[in-house]
Amino acid sequence: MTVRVNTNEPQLGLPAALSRAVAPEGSIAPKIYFEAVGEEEFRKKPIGSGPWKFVRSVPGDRIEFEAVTHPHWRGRPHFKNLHILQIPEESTRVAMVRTGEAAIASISPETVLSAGRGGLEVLTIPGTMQAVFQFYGAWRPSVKDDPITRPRVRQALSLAIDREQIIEHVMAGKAQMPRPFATFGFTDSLSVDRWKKWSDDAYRYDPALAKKILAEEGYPNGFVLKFANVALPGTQFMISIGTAIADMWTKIGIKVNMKHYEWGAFPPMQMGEQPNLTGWASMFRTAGRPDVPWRYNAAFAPDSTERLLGDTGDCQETCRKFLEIYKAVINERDPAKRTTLNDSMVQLIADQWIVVPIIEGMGYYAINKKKVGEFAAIPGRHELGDVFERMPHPDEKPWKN
Amino acid sequence: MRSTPWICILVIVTMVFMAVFAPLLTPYSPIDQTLRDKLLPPFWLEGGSMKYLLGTDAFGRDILSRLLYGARVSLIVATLALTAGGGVGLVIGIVAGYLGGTVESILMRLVDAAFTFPAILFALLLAVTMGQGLGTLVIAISLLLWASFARVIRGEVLALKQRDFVALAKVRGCSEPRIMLTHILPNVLSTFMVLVTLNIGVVVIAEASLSFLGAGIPPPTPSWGLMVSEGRGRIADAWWVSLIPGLAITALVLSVNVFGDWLRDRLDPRLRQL
Amino acid sequence: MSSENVLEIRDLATYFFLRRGVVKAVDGVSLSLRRGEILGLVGESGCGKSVTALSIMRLLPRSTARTVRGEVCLGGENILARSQREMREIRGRRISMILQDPQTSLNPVFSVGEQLREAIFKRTRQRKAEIMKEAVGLLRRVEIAAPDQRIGQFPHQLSGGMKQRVVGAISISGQPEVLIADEPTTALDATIQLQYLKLLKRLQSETDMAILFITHDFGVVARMCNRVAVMYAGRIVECGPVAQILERPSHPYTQALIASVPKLADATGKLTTIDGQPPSLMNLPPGCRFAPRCAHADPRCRSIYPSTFTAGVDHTADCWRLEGQ
Amino acid sequence: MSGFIARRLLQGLVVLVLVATVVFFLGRLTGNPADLMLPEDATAEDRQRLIEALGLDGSLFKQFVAFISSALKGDLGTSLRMRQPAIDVFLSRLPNTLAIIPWALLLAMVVGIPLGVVAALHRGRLLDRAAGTIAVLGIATPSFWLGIVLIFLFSVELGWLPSGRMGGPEHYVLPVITLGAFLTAGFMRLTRSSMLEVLESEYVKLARIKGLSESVVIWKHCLRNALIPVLTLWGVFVGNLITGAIVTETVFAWPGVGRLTYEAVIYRDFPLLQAIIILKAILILTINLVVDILYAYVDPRIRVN
Repeated sequence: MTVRVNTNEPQLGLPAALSRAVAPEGSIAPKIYFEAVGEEEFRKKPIGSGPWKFVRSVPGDRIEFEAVTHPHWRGRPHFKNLHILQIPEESTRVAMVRTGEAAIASISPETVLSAGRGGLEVLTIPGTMQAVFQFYGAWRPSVKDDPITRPRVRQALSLAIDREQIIEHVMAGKAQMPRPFATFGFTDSLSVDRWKKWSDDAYRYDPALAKKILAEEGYPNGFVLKFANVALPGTQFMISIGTAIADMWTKIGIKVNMKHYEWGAFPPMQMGEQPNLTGWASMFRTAGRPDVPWRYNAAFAPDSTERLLGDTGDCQETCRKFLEIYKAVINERDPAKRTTLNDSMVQLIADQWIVVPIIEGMGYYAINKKKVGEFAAIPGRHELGDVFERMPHPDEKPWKN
Repeated sequence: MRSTPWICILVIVTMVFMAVFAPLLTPYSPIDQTLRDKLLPPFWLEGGSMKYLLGTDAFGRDILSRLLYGARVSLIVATLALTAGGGVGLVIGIVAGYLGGTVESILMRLVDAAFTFPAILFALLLAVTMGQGLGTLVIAISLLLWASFARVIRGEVLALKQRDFVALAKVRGCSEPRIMLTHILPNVLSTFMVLVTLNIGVVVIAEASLSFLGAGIPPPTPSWGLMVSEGRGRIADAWWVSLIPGLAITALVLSVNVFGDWLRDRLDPRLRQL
Repeated sequence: MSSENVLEIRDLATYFFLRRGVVKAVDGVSLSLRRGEILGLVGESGCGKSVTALSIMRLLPRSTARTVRGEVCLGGENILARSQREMREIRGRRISMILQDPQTSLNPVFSVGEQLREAIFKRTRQRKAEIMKEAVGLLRRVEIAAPDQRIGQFPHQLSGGMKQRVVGAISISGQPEVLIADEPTTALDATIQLQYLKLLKRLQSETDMAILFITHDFGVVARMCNRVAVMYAGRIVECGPVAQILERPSHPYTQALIASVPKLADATGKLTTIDGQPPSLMNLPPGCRFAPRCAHADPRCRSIYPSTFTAGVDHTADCWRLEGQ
Repeated sequence: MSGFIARRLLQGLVVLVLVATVVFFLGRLTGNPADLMLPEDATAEDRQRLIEALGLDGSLFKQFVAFISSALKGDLGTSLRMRQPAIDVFLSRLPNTLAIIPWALLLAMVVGIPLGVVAALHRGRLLDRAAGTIAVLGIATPSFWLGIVLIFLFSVELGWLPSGRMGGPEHYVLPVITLGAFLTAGFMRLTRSSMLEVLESEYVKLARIKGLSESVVIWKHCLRNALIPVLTLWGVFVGNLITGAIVTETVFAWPGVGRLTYEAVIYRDFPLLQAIIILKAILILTINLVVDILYAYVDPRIRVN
């Protein structure tokens, strides 16, 4: 069966959206059922198009699924029942996998080590996210004299970061050197390899150069940097990354004034004039997704939430240039030309050092080998659904892609 | 009667000393990271070295240094919270218990209110809205303490009021404040002592729990509670990260309690008779 | 005539062992309490009266206090040799006690009835109804009005005098041969005191139990007792019939004590007091313990403790001045 | 007695209003509560709509009145995350919390109080020291740490008990110990200290004079009195117990209100958090009322007159 989607203008984001890279848009729901029972009821008893059927949800404890009985294009699950347990405390989560109370649990890189030592298999899914630091409202007049408004200073901050160290020690080796903002090995219509080369050089560790740049920019003794450390849900390790880079910045003579935020406290600060973020460096994250413009639009468009280049009231040169390229790219149908446009868009932003990737993160799962066999996951797709439908029984052969 | 608990006094003195002179004693800065040296065990375990006597944490920070500075933070929090919370509780307890009447019922309703407004929640709310920090923490913990102090002290005072010597003082025409000060206060001090000792534990633990819930002293500033909380996931592979500060907490609370009991025996007038 | 003695105390000594040292609260007390008499035990506070009483009851805090020597013979058998279990059988039934402070000697959380019931049940193992009947009876005997209501009430609802009556009722509920009354009236106001003393005397005559009446007030002694023993710094210094001792006390301390009692007779009401302090029970003087405060004390008094001399019929005193009289 | 309860109930209401006020103003303290009540992806339109819906454009007093009146109607807002009335979410989780709290209390009573009595009787001797040490360990161990260590030992290493989640009796053991540890220690210490006072009292002497057996003297005459200060403090502990459940339920993935609180905080579900605080206030007030009645039962000086 085929679903045909008609749009009255080019919809660049559509393929990505339908790939569930962006959660809600991607799920195909049964029109008749939805209209029959209404949203309220649908939320209680959802019906989707995936290989798992919703059975019931026990609030605060678990959600139960059942494998579909008919052959599914994504492959029929090997297990009849799937119970997703909600275990907030990670040590408990790992303990439950070790005792066999659970077969597989999502974990953070901090736990990768102890999970391994605890005799658990660790499954990693590459390219699921990018941890970045970015600068809100650097374009606002209110901060025009601030060091962080100078691209080269921001570049210096990047050069001060020893990414290998972070990958090795904070991420337990389970992470990669990042590519430019929001780009991955699997990104569509982009000169992927060119950017790999570019970023390997651009994101190198060179504290000496960093110091030199600071001196040239007039901050030989560094400056005070306000830094908002925050972790988006499910990526608690971002706090550790933030702590680590803050320490690295201190080592090139910058006085880092770090403030921690619960994720909940953060989004409200992005609203309005962003008074609490303007002039700050802050941790942020982008999820692994195959297309560039959609995410760039969310970060840089004057009417977006983050508005990193300017807002509708005040859209300066870079901001305008971005809009130009963006408009062009979403209206461009020729793949080759679109690639060129995407590349220039990435270039524009990369040179600004306004959003600086730190590492390319992965999804991590601790697995009890007695309960679940070996399998590989789709790169960039670490949502539970994508992982679980591929789980074989311990005795079965590994899942083939 | 038990003998003077020198060991406990020693422990307490040592910790205070650690707290005061942390900058002079620590081999490293408590927040400087050496990621290469992360999770090194204490020197007596294999893999450990004299470089980091008590080993290092996940960021390669020297646990000994963090422990010393942690003593500082934890003791500051404890002192501030107990002085603020305990003091207020003591006064309110005595006044309410002794004066009785409307004063009492008003004060005691406040106390009830304080109980029914779980201080931990308050701390979480503050941490989320105002941002976490020493101030928030102390305020929250004091709010947790004063009420319980007030309530227990009041209970004691109510009992004391029946005693003849109070009546006697009244007869002798002592002013109410004077009676509270010279007759009631000395007699509730032993209870106050027990409460303080019991609550030093409460404070340190509350601080730890709040760290666990992400509303304690913001990292990287080391506090014992935060250290235990940060290392909790590594009991299996790097137990020292959380066990060492954990032991520090236990040692402190244990000492202060034993010391407090001893003090109680000393202070309790009835026990001094014989 | 020791067969007459219901309670005989021989050379009783009870010390408190504290960090600061040994307190010889009672140090060689000998007394005999005869059937049906009221024997007064007088002395300044802190001279060891109460400790003597508690040593007899064996209710001193075991952690600090120990009775180091002597005998307490109740009907000829030394109860100091008895086990605590056996002691429990003796307490309340054969020997009982009224405590000083009625305010604190009743348990605040139990009703009067309950506290009586326990005592009676311990002895009779009767059914509740009968026990309650007996309890009401006891309250009536101690002259408490409307006992049926009182029985259900709690200590804090009773006046001091009434509390003390209840305590009395509890103490005599076991019909003991010996009742120790430790300053039972000091906490009560004058008018109540008198009633209470009368009550005690009446109970005593009804049951012909012997009462060891502890007080610091010679006036009360005069009103209550047949015989009196004067205690000073842990020892009995003089003992004899009340009339005789009041008339011609032979121990200087007794004399001083009597002199200090306000006589209703003399209108001037001039009070003589004893100068000086009683000795510390932790380091007692080698000789007579009163010597330091005694007008007649000589070197011997200060060095050797006087032996007991007869001062008259059934009247003895520990003072060298009686030697060879 | 009934008057006593009535008075307590009235006071309870006063307290509730106080708590509600505090919550209300805390919400305002952080700027426009609309920002706290909107999901991350909310648009300016959503914001305006909510502001109008909640009457947040009106005066503070108007807002407060609106807040209270709707609260009285049982409407405590809607959870952002679960998109259901906060009160329903709370009530659906409450039974699970009420399923462990009594056990923790029971543990504290049957272990803490007797231990305290025994310690007092052996005052200064080995048993006292031992009990005291256990008590302090109970106080000196952060409950989340205790919980995780217990899981590590009894689930992972020994495999005797499940690591978490609600379930059969075996699921209760570790959470109840974790939650009750502090309370047990507190009861023990307090029983001990008040027991020491009572043991010296005159009425205990009188009880002995009656010739009552030691067990009656101690477990009847002493304990009943020693319990009074314990009970005053019990009221105190209940509050801590409710908040203690936040940590315990989080560690053991127990689907109760404690964990709900944690989630409300982590996901910044302000309407839910606000409701939770008020509802927990009610819960604690109710429990304290029960304690007060118990208190009155133990101490006639309060019961009668």
